[in-house]
Amino acid sequence: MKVYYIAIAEAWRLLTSGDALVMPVIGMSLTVSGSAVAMAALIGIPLGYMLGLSRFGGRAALMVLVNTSMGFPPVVVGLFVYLALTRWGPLGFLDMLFTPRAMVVAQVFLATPLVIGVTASAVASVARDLRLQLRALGASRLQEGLAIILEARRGVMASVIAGFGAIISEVGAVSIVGGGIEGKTEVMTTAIVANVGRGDFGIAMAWAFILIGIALMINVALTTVQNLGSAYDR
Amino acid sequence: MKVYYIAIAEAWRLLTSGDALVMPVIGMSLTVSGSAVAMAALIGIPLGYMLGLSRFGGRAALMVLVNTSMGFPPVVVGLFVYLALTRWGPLGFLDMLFTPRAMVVAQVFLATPLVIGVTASAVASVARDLRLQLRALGASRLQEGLAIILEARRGVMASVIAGFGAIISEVGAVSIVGGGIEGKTEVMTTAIVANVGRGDFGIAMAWAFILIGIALMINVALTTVQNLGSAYDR
Amino acid sequence: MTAEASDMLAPPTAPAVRGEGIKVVYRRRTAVDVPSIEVAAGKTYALLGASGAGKSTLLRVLGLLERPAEGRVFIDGVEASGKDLATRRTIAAVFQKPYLLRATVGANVGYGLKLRRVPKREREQRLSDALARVGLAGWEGRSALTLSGGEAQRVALARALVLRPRILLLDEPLSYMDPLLKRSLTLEFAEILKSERVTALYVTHDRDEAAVVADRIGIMRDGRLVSEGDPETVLTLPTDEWVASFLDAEAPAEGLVATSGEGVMTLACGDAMIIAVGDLPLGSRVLVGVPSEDVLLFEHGVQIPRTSARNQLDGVVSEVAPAGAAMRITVAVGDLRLASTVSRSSAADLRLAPGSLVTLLFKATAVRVRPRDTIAPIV
Amino acid sequence: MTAEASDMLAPPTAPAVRGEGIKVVYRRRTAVDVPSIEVAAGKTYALLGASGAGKSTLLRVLGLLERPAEGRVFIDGVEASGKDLATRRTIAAVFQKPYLLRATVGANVGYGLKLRRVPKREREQRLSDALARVGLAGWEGRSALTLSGGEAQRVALARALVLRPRILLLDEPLSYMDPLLKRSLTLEFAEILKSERVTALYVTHDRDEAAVVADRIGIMRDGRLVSEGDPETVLTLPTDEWVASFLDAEAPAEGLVATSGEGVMTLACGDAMIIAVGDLPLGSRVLVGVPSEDVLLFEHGVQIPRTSARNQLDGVVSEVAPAGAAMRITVAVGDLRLASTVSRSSAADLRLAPGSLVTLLFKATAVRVRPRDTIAPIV
Repeated sequence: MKVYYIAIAEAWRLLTSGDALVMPVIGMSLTVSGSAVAMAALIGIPLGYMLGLSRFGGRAALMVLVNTSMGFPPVVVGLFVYLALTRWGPLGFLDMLFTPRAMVVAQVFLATPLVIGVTASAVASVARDLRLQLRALGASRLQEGLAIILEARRGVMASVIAGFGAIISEVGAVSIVGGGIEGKTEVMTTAIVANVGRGDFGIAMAWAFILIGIALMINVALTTVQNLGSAYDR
Repeated sequence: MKVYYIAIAEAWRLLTSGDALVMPVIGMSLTVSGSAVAMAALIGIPLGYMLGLSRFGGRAALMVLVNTSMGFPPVVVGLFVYLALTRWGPLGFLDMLFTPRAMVVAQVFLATPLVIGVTASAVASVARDLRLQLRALGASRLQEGLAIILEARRGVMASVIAGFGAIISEVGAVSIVGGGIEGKTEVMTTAIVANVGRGDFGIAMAWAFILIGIALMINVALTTVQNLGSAYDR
Repeated sequence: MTAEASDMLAPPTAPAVRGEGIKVVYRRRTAVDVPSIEVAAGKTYALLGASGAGKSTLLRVLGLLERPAEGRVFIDGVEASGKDLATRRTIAAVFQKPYLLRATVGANVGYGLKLRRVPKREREQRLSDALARVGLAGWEGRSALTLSGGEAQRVALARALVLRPRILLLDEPLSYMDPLLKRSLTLEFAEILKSERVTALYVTHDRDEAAVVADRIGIMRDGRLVSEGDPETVLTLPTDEWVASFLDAEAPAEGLVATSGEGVMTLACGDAMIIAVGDLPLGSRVLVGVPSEDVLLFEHGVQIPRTSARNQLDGVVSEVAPAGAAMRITVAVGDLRLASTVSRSSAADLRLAPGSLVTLLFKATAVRVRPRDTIAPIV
Repeated sequence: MTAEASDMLAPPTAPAVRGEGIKVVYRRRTAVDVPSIEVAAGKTYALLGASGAGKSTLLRVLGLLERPAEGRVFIDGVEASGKDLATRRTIAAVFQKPYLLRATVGANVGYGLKLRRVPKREREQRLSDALARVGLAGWEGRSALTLSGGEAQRVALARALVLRPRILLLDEPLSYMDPLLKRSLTLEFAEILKSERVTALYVTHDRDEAAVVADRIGIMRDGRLVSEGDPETVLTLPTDEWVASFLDAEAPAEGLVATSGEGVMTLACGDAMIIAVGDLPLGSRVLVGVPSEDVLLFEHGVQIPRTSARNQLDGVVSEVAPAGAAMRITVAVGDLRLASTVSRSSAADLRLAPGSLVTLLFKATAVRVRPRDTIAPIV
């Protein structure tokens, strides 16, 4: 077990000293995944509402599409984004490959289906009886819609939190489109892989600490959101 | 979009010709993840039952632990397993690092919490009323337990399917402990990353096809299992 | 009182709610098929029926909350639809579940007023008035989470009343309650509906609840209205075997008007001749029933004192069954079946058992009559 | 019939189920606190009460399905616990939800026999017998998924009866049903319980259901038995205001035995003197009630024909309320309150309204009496 103690002690030293090698990578991770989840929320929440609320034709097909995208292997998403951004690809002119922006794009693709799916099911599960009660109280269409959004807010928050959790600990897509270039496109997950390869277990363990902390926080946040309860009782 | 067409055409050619470079990697992926999920089921299903059935003290704490493990970043799991298997690690004498067996070990750690968690909630959700009815029909303790297992089988199946889906498309842990050595420890996800780096998009796309197919099949299987319904009606 | 008197003198006005040719279809099954229904202004109309009979669906259609497959709804004589927010806002509803916000009682009751952008000062005044009317004066600041089931449903009623609706829909508002609470709330709701003079459509599957609240009752079965009229006639004179069984009343007998004059008729029901009040034409085919509470039983052959009861018939007990704390005795008089409710001790005193000979006594005024082949009774 | 006769001659045996000092505590709240309860062999005991009163919990404890915090349960005079599988297998239960397997009716009814490893041939024989007893002969091959609610619950009853239980627990078996279906199934279940001669513990919140099925009724409130006895006395003579309100019966009056002799007593209830049968000691404090079905109302001052009814009292109408299709008239005789059930037309004929003067007439045998401060009535 000695190998663990050594790595953990080294990690603690690096984190508490604010090491110049460790800290920027943490910042990059948070920036990339934070931007990605914000964009995923902007795109996914309205789409999720529409999908959850309305009963248009083809809605079932769209839900299957969203569910499948949620289960899509991240490396495959990485591959598709890479091909789009490569010099000969349709978006090659943007010259974004191997930049943090490319990682954001890949993570948006990963997080958006999650946000759409969870939001849609939260909205759809708002009881039909409740909508009837709202209408019977004289709510206009707009007022009814707003009340349902309010009622589904737990699910929406959960979708964004879950989306962030999924992308910050993901490694396949970001390593493909970011390339894991030291000091430029390294995030915590790619850096762990790279430093284990180099035998720098202390540094790898430092990032692992942060990732574990984030995983714990997300678990706590999801539990809290689930216990928030409905605005309506009984 | 031409870059996509070329890659897809090349992938199709490789798959239909049973290419000697592409096929063994698919076999390795299925073998590693299949063994891992089988072991995770052997360990996780009994533990999940115990957790879901009984009301012992500390049960709540254990559920939190399981839930947190489910959200654990795979690269972190990879790092811990690597340190255990490294020459100076507690299990270094097994000389397993950079072998398929090491990847199985890492994936068992990834899949087991999922199997435990989903099984436990499936067992716990078997209605208390139903257990009362079984007892009132004169079921012995053993008969009651077997009937509940039968009743929770949907959740158990779902847990195993979801576990397989999670580990076959994972790349972080397997690349750390397997090292992605060509012809030895390459699985589909690590091979996609490696071949994109080399510019071999056709080969990468071939594996992406298989992974997408597996993701679709898992989606269908989960939906089917959820619609199986309870053994008991009303 | 003066309002009541002037109301009685006023000429008949358009019904507050009228449905015409209402048809609702769910998955190819006709859920509601009601050619015509009217709810008089200021009155309470109870829709009574088993679950799945289409009562709630009809309520939603008449309350503009659901569009029917066919048919038209008129509110105060004017055709209306759910798209017309102003008309919809003259209608309020109370459902089975109160669906209260996790907020104060005041916020809940004021919610509909807020949707209507009623100024805060007026809102607070109306809110405290409404709470007083349901017996919860001063409860504004309480959390809705701490309420009991009965209190929550009274808050839901206040939330509807505060909107000063022309029309109030109540969809099984008391069906989740204990019998005890249900009975007291039924009386309370009936009193509030009466004093508010609101037009109410009240859906329930409980005969006794309907009897307490309603000025008029319609019985639904499989989407159709199968009986309609004032509570006493609807509840005591079922239109057919099914309605009789649903109401736990004796199935009505068929009869012919044998003599008729000076407001008194003789009805031939099989072998039995029954005297009733009314003046239907000679030879009319009628349905005849006598409420079991109005039928007295005597030992056969006993000297019966002189009485104003015009009907005295001999019969044979065919069934003795418990009905609440009392007993329900079914007696066959030839083909005619009449029931009498007696206490358990009376049943024991008279040694009533299937086969016993008994004499039945009831007044002509107790006999309910309606012409056959109409669902609406003569009132 | 012969079985019944011999049963009446047989000496009293140990009760089939007996509970002693039963206490159940949920989260520090006492859910059940019943010092003593007995269910006689072959009889049906109904536990009646509002939801949350502890009825179902007491049923589970007496049926060995739940261990109480304190107290002992005796089955046929022998102390028993849930660990004793053989004893547990002499008890069967029917719950609110039938919980049928997604399989044939036959597989469902045979399930308990399979658990007991009864050979297939015997299983099939008993299974078809049990189905016949609930009126579903020959339904073995049907899918349980296609059953209606009433059929499903009859299958659940057959599944319990097929085990030939010594003791049958029924926990609100009909509470999810429509009133119509509920009434017919109540009669059917009562008949089956009687013909099977099984010891039954029947939990319900419905007074009428209890009245139909029970040989004995216990009323529970907040975990305690507050009234117990034969159905007629329990239902017509509430032990206190709460029970009266729960049963929708008049609260009993308090009285003193003023004279007593030759099986007839005079009871002083405030100003009123009531004649009743019985021979309690002079000066005993008693609770007095008269079933509303037994009280006849007359216009005040009218010449009442000679009658065997010994009690004739003048009073003032204090309340007129609908009760089903009839009306319930509450009359104050001094401090004493009596109720009379009359039809709506009689109420109109007599022009009954609060304040009307009326004369009440009822027999001495109709008067229910029990000593104060005991929950069990004198039978």
